[in-house]
Amino acid sequence: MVPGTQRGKRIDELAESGSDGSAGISLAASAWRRLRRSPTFLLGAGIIAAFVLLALVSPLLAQHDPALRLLEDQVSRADNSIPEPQGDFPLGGDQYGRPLLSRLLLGSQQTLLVALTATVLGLGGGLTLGILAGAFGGWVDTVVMRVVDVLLSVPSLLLAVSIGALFQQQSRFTVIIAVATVQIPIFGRLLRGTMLAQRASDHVLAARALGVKQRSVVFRHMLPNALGPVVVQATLMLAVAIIDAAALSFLGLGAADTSTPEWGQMLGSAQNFFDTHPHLAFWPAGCIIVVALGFTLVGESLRDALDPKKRR
Amino acid sequence: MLRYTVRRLGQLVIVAVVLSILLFGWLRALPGGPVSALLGERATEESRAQLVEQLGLNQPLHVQYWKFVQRAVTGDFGVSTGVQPGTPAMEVFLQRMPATLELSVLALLLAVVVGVPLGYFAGRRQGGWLDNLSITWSLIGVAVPVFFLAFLLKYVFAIELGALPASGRQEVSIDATHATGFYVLDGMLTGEWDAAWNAFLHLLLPAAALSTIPFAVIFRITRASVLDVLEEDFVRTARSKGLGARVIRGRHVLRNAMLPVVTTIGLQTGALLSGAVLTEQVFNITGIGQALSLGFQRQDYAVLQVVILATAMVYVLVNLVVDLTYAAIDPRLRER
Amino acid sequence: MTETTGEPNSGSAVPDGAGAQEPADRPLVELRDLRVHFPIKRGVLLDRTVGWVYAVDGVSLRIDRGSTYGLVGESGCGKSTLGKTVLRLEKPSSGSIVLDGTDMSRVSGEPLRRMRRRMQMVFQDTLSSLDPRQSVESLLVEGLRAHGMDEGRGRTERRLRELLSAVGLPASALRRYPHEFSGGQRQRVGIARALAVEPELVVADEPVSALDVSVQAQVLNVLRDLQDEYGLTYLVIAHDLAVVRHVADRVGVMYLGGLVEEADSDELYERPLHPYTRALLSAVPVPDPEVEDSRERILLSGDLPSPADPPAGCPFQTRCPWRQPGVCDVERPEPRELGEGHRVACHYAESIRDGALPGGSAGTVE
Amino acid sequence: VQSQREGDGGRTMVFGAAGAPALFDPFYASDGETFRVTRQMMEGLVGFEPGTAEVEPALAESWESSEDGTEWTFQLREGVEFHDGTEFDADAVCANFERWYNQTGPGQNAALSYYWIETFGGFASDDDPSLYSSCETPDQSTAVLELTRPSSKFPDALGLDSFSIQSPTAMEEYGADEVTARGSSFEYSEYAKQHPTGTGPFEFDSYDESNQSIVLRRNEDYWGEKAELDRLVFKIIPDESVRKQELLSGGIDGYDFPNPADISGLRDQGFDVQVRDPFNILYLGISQRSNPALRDLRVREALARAVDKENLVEANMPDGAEPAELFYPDSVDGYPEDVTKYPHDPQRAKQLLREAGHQDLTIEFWWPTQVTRPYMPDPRGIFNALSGDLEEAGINVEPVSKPWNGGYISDVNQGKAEVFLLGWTGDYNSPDNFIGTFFGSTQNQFYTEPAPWGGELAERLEAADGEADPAAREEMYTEINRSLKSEYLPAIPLAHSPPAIVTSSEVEGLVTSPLTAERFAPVSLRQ
Amino acid sequence: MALLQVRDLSVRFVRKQEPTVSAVDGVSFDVQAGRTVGLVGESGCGKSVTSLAIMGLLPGRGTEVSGSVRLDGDELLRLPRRELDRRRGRDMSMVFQDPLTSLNPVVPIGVQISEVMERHRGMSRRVARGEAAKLLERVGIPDPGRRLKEYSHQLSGGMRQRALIAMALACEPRVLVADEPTTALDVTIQAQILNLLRELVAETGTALIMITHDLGVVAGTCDEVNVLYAGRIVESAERHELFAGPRHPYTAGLMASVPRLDTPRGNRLAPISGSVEDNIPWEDGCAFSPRCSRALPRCSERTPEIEPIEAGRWLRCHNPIEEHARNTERPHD
Ligand SMILES: Nc1ncnc2c1ncn2[C@@H]1O[C@H](COP(=O)(O)OP(=O)(O)OP(=O)(O)O)[C@@H](O)[C@H]1O
Ligand SMILES: Nc1ncnc2c1ncn2[C@@H]1O[C@H](COP(=O)(O)OP(=O)(O)OP(=O)(O)O)[C@@H](O)[C@H]1O
Ligand SMILES: [Mg+2]
Ligand SMILES: [Mg+2]
Ligand code: NI
Repeated sequence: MVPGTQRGKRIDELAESGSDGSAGISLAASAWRRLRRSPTFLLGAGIIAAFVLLALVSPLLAQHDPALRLLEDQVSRADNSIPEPQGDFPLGGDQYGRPLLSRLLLGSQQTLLVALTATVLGLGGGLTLGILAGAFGGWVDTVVMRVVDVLLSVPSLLLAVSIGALFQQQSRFTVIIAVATVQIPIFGRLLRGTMLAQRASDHVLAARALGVKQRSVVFRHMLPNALGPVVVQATLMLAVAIIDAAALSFLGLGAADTSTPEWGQMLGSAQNFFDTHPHLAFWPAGCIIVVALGFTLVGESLRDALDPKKRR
Repeated sequence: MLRYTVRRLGQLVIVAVVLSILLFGWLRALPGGPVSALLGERATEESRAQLVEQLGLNQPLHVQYWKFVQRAVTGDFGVSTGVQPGTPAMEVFLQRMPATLELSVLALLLAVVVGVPLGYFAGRRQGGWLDNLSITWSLIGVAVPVFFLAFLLKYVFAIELGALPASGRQEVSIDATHATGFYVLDGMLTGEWDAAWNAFLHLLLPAAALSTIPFAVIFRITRASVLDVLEEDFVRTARSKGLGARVIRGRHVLRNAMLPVVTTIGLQTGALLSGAVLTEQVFNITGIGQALSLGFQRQDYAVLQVVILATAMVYVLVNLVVDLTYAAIDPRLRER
Repeated sequence: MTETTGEPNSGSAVPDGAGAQEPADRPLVELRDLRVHFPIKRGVLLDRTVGWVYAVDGVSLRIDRGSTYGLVGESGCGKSTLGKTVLRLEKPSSGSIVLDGTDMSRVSGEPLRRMRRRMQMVFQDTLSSLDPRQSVESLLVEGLRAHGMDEGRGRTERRLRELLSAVGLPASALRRYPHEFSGGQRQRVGIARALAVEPELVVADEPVSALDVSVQAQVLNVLRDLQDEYGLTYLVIAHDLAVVRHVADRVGVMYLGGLVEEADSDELYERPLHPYTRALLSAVPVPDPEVEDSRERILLSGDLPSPADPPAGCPFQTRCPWRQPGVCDVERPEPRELGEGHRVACHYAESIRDGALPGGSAGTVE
Repeated sequence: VQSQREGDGGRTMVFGAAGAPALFDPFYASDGETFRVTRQMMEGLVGFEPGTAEVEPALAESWESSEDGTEWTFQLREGVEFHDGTEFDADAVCANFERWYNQTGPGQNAALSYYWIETFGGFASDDDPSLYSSCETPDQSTAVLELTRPSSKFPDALGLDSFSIQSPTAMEEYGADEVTARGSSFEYSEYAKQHPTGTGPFEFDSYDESNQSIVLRRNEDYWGEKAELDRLVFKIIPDESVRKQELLSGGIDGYDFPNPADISGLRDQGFDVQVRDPFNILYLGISQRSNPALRDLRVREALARAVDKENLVEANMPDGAEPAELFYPDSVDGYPEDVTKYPHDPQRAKQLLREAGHQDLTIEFWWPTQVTRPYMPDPRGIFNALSGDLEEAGINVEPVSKPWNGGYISDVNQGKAEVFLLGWTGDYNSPDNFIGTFFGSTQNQFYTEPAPWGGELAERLEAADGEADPAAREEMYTEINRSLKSEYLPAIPLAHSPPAIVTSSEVEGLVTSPLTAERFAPVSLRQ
Repeated sequence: MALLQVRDLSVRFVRKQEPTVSAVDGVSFDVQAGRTVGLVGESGCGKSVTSLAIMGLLPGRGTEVSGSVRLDGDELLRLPRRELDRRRGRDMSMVFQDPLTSLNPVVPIGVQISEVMERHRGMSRRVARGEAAKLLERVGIPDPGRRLKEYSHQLSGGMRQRALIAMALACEPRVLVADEPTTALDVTIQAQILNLLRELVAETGTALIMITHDLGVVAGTCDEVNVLYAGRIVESAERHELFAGPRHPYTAGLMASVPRLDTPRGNRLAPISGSVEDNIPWEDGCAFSPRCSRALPRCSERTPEIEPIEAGRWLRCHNPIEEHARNTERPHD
């Protein structure tokens, strides 16, 4: 028997057979395989896709300029009347006589914008902190983590409100910054944890042993592998961002200029009409809930899918 | 353990100091300022300048900070200008803390009492109808803005059905004695049972609204952790010993599954306090959440300072307690 | 061989690599009184060091060019730490690591990075030591690139194929990811990665303990073939004495951060002198009922003491059947040379060898 | 829950207040929430006739002024006692005046003694001239007030809540003047916090800060018609919609300033919504400070023509609101009907702009957030409507919004806002209280300093205020009003919106006041 | 009749959206009281699943167990849950591979030991505690009084494994299943534990099922050995017989793969080629055939059956190693 040749042949065959995907399936691929079949994920992804699509095409769908008080003549403070649904305006108007449906449709854009920008900013800040702390350790880590501790010791909404209050002028930008600031320590903490875990891992040690440059070790080996939980968190954070933005609006810290509609802001300004014209609140609230649910569903199913314990 | 506690308390001090500096700087950076709050729309340049002078707001920042620190260590954070004008801010905090505590504790209790057992049974029967139902419920719970839910609850239960009071902490005309500031407790201590009951009824709706997110989180953590623990080798060991279901559930599964839940409960105090800002506004509960939102609206520096600082301290302390509890349950952490 | 322990660890004693042209007898690696202590940190506000883990505590050894040095010992005795320190992945607390005339303990930063080309590591955990997000190709190329050995597409390509065939993997493996391989194949990838930069020294930390016996044998064969082919020098760390014996020319036995016995492979297995080595050898199960039924076992009582709180005197005294009060618990025995290249750190090695010391049978069964 | 209250006879009324009173000493206060409470416990020398802004006798049964208007003699009501049993007499009256005049330190601050400073000017110990000269007591039922010059404010200003007469003994005992600056605010005296003592139909019972409720009880020894209610409770509910829901669910019996949007709904549900006579003004302020284009009268007229007041009132103002032509309602003296009017006309506005050479005028339009005011129930809505109007007339609007207390008020008051939304609620029936406040100084929100007419306007206002003869004074104000519309146009009056008050149908006898100065003494609860 | 009879035991894992795994496939063996039966094989060959199936510890959902496991004639597989619980821990118990994870980290060792006796022997807590101390002493843990109050993380690896054994022995079970009881331990500790198990079997007459992948351990502890490959027993023999002359190429390959202390150094090892992953399903022929150096064409066409070849010896191979060829199959070159 000549084991060598036999072995070589076998491994060759194995290598070929492995490429058809049956031999081994990567974390991402197996996650994807499970995701594709998970009803939670499909539902969530469907919602998000519809939402994003809506945001993209809403300018085409909306028949009216959301800033125009087209139905103003039907608004009366004196007898608290708000335009009823009518011909061109399937949902009627809001308390200023602006077309509700168009506002809802175009509101998706701003809502998406706020949530996305805030999360991206939060993620960016958190990434920076996390990389600083996780990759370099030592006193950088200590300082960064103390700051993060302090930020985390202020309840999130408080922090957001505090940041929001700092701005001279209220705008969507204020909301975005406020919401993003809340996310920074969360992402920072999370990433630091995963980065530290990566730092101690064998493959990073191997890269170091190989003489790979520090920067490359951090950005090519540690970061990509540490990002999994962060991506999950980011998805969940999109939901949180939408809800937080709504809460800020509710507290009067939302965007002041309402010519470009946003759901949280619509909901916030509808609170006075809750018992007389509940539909003003229900429409944006419903949209927020559904979209937040979408992001939550996707985030949760991603988390499940990426959980190595559940991986096969 | 002691050493660990001391260490954590040390961290508390750091948080306090850093936060006080941040807060001080931040409050000074806010637009407007106490002068506007005091003078209102009738202010003139002149009266404004006079007030700034009188309140020492024209002194250099570090002088102001030093004065602030000197007074702060004695518990003097100045006088409220907007929330309860004229009342020392510390007093405002102390008077309002019980309301928030009462509310948060009840909310947390609701969340735990419902969330943990539900989480356990859902985890036990993964994929069953109870599991699916409660997961759906918890997912939706997280997606609903707290204030919207609060409105909804109030609208349905207080206004439409009239079953529960719409707002406040207690019927004002009840004329109850308020010894501790915890109204339910007060009523029970003094034997004014109707007052206690009334206060309790007032708490129900806001607590229900406030508990949704903690419930959802606690439920999910419990469920996930039960699922994890059920897979653990020691549960298999317990089964191999032929132990009864009760012992396995209590001693082996739940005790271990509770560990992450305990931590979560600590972290949820943050969510509770955030939620309280919204819920208290909707239900007009005179707690620190309301003090905060009013403080922001009315630029009440003093109250904001105390409340944020104290809230952060409470939060850190609660988490310290939680961690100690964790260590009490988990012997692996006791030696730290 | 000279005793190196007593020597002051002055770097100047070591000639610079530039001057001396590889004297034939110069070992590739020489460790002198190497110590690696990890601080135990604790503190109220800022972390203070409240104690030390003496992971490696005064190890001196040399590894000849082209040979295989095997390191065995119980879990936690500091084998991995030693291995990593040799590669300067851990910073030594004191002592020197001389790689081919360069004192590695003083090199750091960019020069150290460049030195890494000459020394590589193969890990135990085959999956976690390969970045799951990189294809085999990029894993291999990375090392080449880090050391400027990436000379154009064609040549790199050829080099990679060569590497893969050397470790017994098909060229098609290049585009696959670590999880798509079996454990043994992954270990081959790990070996290929280490070899990519043409190192002189390869430290293999438990390279086969995670593998099934049949695969373990395949990998051991690969390691050996490569050594023959490239003249590699190995430091193989393992807890399986049979594996070490199979691959190593020289074997060191570690206990609690220190080297208790060191000898050429055959010598050590035939004439173990340290009580710990004896116990260890007698505990290894042999797949032969006849041997198993008849062999004499030295059963130790107790466990390895904590490296954060090693006993005064001989580290092995807490479990040693031959322990002599008044000596073993007072003085720490230094390694002594008993026979050619056979060093033992035991006060009573001779007496034990000759059976002159009673007590050894206390824990012996059958 | 309702039954709890019925248990003690239905004689407790709970009224929803929007904010906590700063203190219970009205002298140091200038906010409606404080006055709402103190008004029930204290009275001034003069009062206002229920339902109007007309002065009527209160603690003074009658009064007369000297020819030159500097000496005012008050005939005091007899047999009146403060809640602490102290006799009300001329000494008590003068003790109050002396207290006010002799404020020191923080007490001289406008944040505390706003109405004194507005009405009387300076104090004994500062350099500012004071209207007050002395207070004499020829006998115990006569108090003589000497002024340094005549003022149009008299005697109406004495009806201000700040000038309520309080018990000298109680003020002495509880150190009423001990106000100290502490941190970023003031700490008030024991008196102001716990022992307010007046002569009114209700007396102070308690303030439960943790439950945010203030309890007053009936003064059994009141000199006049005694209060119907046993107790009057003010429950502080900062959130407007919460007040409404609380009323709907029966937790309170009434509250002030319902959201205009709610009024019809509340009426439909059987609540009693009373709309007061308007006594306020909402205007579109214009600052002469930064944007030079706004110094051109044609531009200001263009703004006036661009604005559609009728539509604004219809869509954004509550029931009973009306477009405004002048800076105060017609119930105040010196209101000419025949002023220059600028009806809504965008085309004319455009033309005016063209004439002025400002075809593409861009203005910063400031509006406040986090606030509602009786004259401005929905700032955002008003802003939206107005900016739409301005855009329609070809004016580019750059919106600037700031939180009311978070920079809006302070910036506007410094004249920084080019065009802004603001308004005023009158304190008493005097033109001076409106236009005197607005244009009496050249360096305020309108910043009329650089305008050629700014100083002139201020002088004319001062002269009118100093005119002792009421008829001549009225004529002077009439003329000023005409000029304000035709020559100056320093701002654009928008609307008078009457604040409403809502009560449950059980509440009877509440007479509303245009000054929002309701007294609850005659109020009763139907069983 | 044997104390424990395993007949035609099969375990299949049926998972939604994933191919069904036939983890154990028709495994049969007997265990006599006082004897030790070994199950050996490479990772994933079904050793643990077999042992869990015997103990009734496999997850309920998605698992199909068939065949029969009789303890004293009682069919365990069809025992109601309650009845099974009464027997587990009393008549049969198990020692697991990883002593750290197999002990509850938050419950003191003492409680974990005494709860078995409270349950099955109806002892009061106090009595059980005393018994637990005796048990600890018996498995060689010094100072049992103190150890009882400690938690698993406070014990060393060897002590944990002893504690687990003490727990398994608490009710003097008649069958003890040990699933790789020493794999996580150092050799010196492993020797102690194996010694302990040997003593126990000798003293109490317990039947021991020893699961391991280490041929050395088998050689030192078992009386009979079953070699598993891909869920089926491929060779079964008395220990001396097996080691003296493996008949199945897989068994022989395993033996040739192991570097040994007692053979001359420097030889090349002769491993089995490939790895477990290249099994083919048994239905398609011999699962081992792709790796087998003796494979014949029919090996991949017809599934070999397990057949007795001599007394106490079973084999599943189309082309077994001739008896006389034993020694020539030893590693060469
Ligand atoms: N980074 C570190 N910080 C602190 N202590 C460490 C560190 N690395 C290792 N140690 C400690 O040093 C000692 C030696 O560890 P090492 O990993 O070298 O042992 P080992 O012989 O490789 O053991 P094993 O066989 O289990 O791999 C152990 O007690 C370990 O806990
Ligand atoms: N719960 C399960 N669900 C699905 N497949 C399983 C499950 N448990 C085990 N298996 C599969 O059954 C086969 C046999 O597993 P088993 O754990 O018995 O192997 P083993 O011989 O004990 O291996 P090791 O030596 O690694 O412990 C493996 O292919 C495994 O993947
Ligand atoms: Mg190691
Ligand atoms: Mg197993
Ligand atoms: Ni060999």
